[in-house]
Amino acid sequence: MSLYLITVLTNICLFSFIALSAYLILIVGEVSFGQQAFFGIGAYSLAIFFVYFDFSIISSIFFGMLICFCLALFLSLLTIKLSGLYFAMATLAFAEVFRLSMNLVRFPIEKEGRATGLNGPEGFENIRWIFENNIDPLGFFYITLITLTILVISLFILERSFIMKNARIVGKDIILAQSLGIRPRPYRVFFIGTAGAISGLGGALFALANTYIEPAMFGMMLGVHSLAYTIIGGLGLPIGPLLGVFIDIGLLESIRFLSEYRMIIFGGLVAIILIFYPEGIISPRIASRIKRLFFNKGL
Amino acid sequence: MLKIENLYVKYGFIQALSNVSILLNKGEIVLLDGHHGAGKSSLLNAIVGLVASRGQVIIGKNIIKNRSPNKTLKLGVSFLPEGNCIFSNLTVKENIELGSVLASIKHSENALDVFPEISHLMNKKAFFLSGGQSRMVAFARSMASNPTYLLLDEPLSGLSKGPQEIIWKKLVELKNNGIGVLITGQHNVQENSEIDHKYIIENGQIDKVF
Amino acid sequence: MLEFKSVGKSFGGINIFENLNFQLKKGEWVGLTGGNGTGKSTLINIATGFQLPDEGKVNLGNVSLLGLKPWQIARLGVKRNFQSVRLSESLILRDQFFVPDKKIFDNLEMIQASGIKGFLNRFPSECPLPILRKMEVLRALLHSPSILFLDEPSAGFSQEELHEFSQFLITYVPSSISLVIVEHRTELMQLVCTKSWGLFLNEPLRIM
Amino acid sequence: MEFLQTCIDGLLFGSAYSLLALSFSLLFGVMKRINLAFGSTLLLSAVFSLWIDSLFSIGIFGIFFLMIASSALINIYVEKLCFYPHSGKYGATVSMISSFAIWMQLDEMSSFLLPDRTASFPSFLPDSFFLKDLFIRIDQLFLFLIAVFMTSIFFYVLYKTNYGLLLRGVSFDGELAKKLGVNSGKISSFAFAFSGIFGAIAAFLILSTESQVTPFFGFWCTLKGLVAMMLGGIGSLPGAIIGGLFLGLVESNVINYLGAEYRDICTYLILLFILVVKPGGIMGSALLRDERAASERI
Repeated sequence: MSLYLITVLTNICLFSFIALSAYLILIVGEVSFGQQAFFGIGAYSLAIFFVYFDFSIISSIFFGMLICFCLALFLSLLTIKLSGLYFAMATLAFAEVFRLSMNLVRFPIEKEGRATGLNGPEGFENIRWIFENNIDPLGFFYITLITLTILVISLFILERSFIMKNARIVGKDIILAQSLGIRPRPYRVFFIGTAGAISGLGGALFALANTYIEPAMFGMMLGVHSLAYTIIGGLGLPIGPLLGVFIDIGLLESIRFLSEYRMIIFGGLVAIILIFYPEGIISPRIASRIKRLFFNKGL
Repeated sequence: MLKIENLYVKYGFIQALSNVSILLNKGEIVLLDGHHGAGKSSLLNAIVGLVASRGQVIIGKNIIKNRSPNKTLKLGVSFLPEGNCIFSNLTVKENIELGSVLASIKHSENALDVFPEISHLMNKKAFFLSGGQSRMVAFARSMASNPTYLLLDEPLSGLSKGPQEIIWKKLVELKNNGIGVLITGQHNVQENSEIDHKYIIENGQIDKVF
Repeated sequence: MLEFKSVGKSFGGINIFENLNFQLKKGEWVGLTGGNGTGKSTLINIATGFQLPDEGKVNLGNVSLLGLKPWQIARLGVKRNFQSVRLSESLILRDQFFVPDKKIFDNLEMIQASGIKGFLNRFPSECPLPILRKMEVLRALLHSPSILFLDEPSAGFSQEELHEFSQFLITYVPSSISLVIVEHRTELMQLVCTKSWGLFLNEPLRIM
Repeated sequence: MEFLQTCIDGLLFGSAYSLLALSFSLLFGVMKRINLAFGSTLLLSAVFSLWIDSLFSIGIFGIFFLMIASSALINIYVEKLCFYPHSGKYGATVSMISSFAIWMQLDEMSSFLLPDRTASFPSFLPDSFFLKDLFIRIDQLFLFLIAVFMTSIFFYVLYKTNYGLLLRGVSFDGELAKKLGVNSGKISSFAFAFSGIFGAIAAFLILSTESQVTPFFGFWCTLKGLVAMMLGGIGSLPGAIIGGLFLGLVESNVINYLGAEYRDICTYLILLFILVVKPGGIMGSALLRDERAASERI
């Protein structure tokens, strides 16, 4: 595979994490403009644990995810009464507060003769795990791919469980959910928390792949893109968001010969896809049809 | 007169109406009866052009092509769909005035007094109305557009005795004022002597005419 | 079992009812009629926790239902259906019982008798309204309620369907369940219910 | 004195935010939709008008009217592509994402017309005067007056005209309105065009006080408009004005006392705080109350 193709595929995998986190939140019926914050927090936590405290890579990632999970739980409890646009704006405000404060934090250090550490808008350089361990781009692609596959498989398993079914009712019709005896809040809080952790995992891998992160990478654009991926891909199955990422990044790359008009074409294309597939390409209805084909239980 | 000739409606593979012809004269009440799903609502929707149909609708002497609710309303056919068709975010008064706005005519004070029962609610948000009251508001709104023909889908269903009688009385009054009224099925008004004609629809076809 | 004590509720300055009192005993099947705006639906909403009364007490056995959330009340066994059908457009009917599969198989006979078996693999938009209404009733029944409120279960039914449906209720609803049927039409309650209550504007509940 | 000066600066600049918030409020309060492409529409219309001016030198009034016309047209394009096809309960999210895609598209078009990344925008008013020791910019004062004036027009159209009545009807239930004979498509296009015209006037005034246009203007408009609207309270017209002024006040004070880099952090912290403590915004949104009440009725 060419290096170019590997980079594209790795990017598709990395952005799938944040798209999946947007997916989980959309399932419980909310829209978040702030998943980029957790992507960023994951990336920064990994860098801090790994560079400042010399944690092992696994525990750096783990603690990064844990921090994201806790912060997302905190945010969801803070905004427990908000929904719709109010929730979206609250998450956006949270994300921007994070991003802008990263611009202000400076704590540069030198390690093995190289400048690294938190350095405001100039970013965090030299997160050199992949070089220290001689991991080539293809190897890193396999790492992200395997992580993503495990995540998607666990989401598929979750899909078959009552947790996901109940969460979907809570998201679709909270009144019906309550009348069936389902307590809505734990689902909401848990899903928002988990989404934060997943986004953080993606961010941690992103920091490793890039070896360099800066606050500007985690702007609102990233968050809204992740939403767009999920909406285009559909909320029916966990591979929906992946399809969305693939269409965006994959298509963007494949029509690169039109590079000058890329966004003009792509923007219009997304709008048109949404006219024909307003619930996304793999919509819950289509997912239901697929299940009807494969799991007909003889009723 | 409002004349419907050889109307056909098809949803996908399902033939909802076939070869339906109906005549509604001014000063008449015509009842469309039939089971749920027999095609009563489809017929009314087809007349005002909410669903695609084949066949003719003639108002007076004009054949109306490319029907839409907007167009038929301006030709004097006011349609009121099933259910409580009110705008809860507007006040009762605004709801009724909407009728004249829709038909692009001037507001008339009369329309506000169609039902004295709701006159004390004029400045309340329609959100707080009960089922019967909202039906009256919707009815008054239809009247505000000053129609010659009224098409009412299930105007009395889901109402208790009181409001039913009030609305029925109003329908009879309209009939006597020379307005043609077409309503869909209601078992408890079937025997009413004020009904001039009755059509029974079964499986999308006119079954019987009285 | 379920008891309303001098319950009052008003909406935007309009009194819906005041001083409403009644007791629903175990296994009682009651039909509730009344004019529009007399608060039939509000009564259900209060009993199931979706609305709070302005005054009075609501008790289930010894438990006060006031202040409990709808899902807590539902777990206590007070179940309901909705006047406007609440089914998810994106799921086939079979996936909308929201009970474990085993329970569906155990009650297969009941599902068959209700006449919706042929529609189980369809989306709600592909089914006629009476089927959807039956589906809602079935869903409530499968959640093993102790009190079941049915808000206009027979709206949109033809005469034959109504008879069939009443037969279905009589056969398959366990007699230990208290059933409250709220309707404008009285046919269904005449066929099914042993008692009937009337709710009229500014009057106490009338037992007929 | 310094504090007073800061506040005056803040309030005058805040009136620009108020105008943007009003345009958002018009769409959200009436159509229940968020148009993320709004800022880029304004940017594109400004850049397009400047481009035409560079070709045919149409003058400042020419730019003004061309901006209004092009902004209305682009808004209708956005409406037809992103909002008209998506009605119903779940349409809100989908149309928002769709408008986001169009945002990208319009921004890209603007950057074609703005190859130098920045262009000067004509100013038309004398700069400033001193009131005793206070420095006051006339153009910003003018902006403030326009904001108040446009709110009154807005209020009048929405609550006193037949069009406003139809608009509010469609906003509540587009399907029902259609059945009753409203040409829903026309009405919602009208709302979008109206908000486009409104926004174009705002953008023209803001750009002429800034006397330049950059590619970030679109993003800036969208974000500040949304934030000011949320601060004031969604759907409330006085709320939009007050939210904008409040935002201006906060920003100028933060810049003065803490430094420019803290400006946006404080804005977002305040937004988060207000959303958590009082989601209806400063004015307490009637819309939120209505939504809550509606969800109570089953």
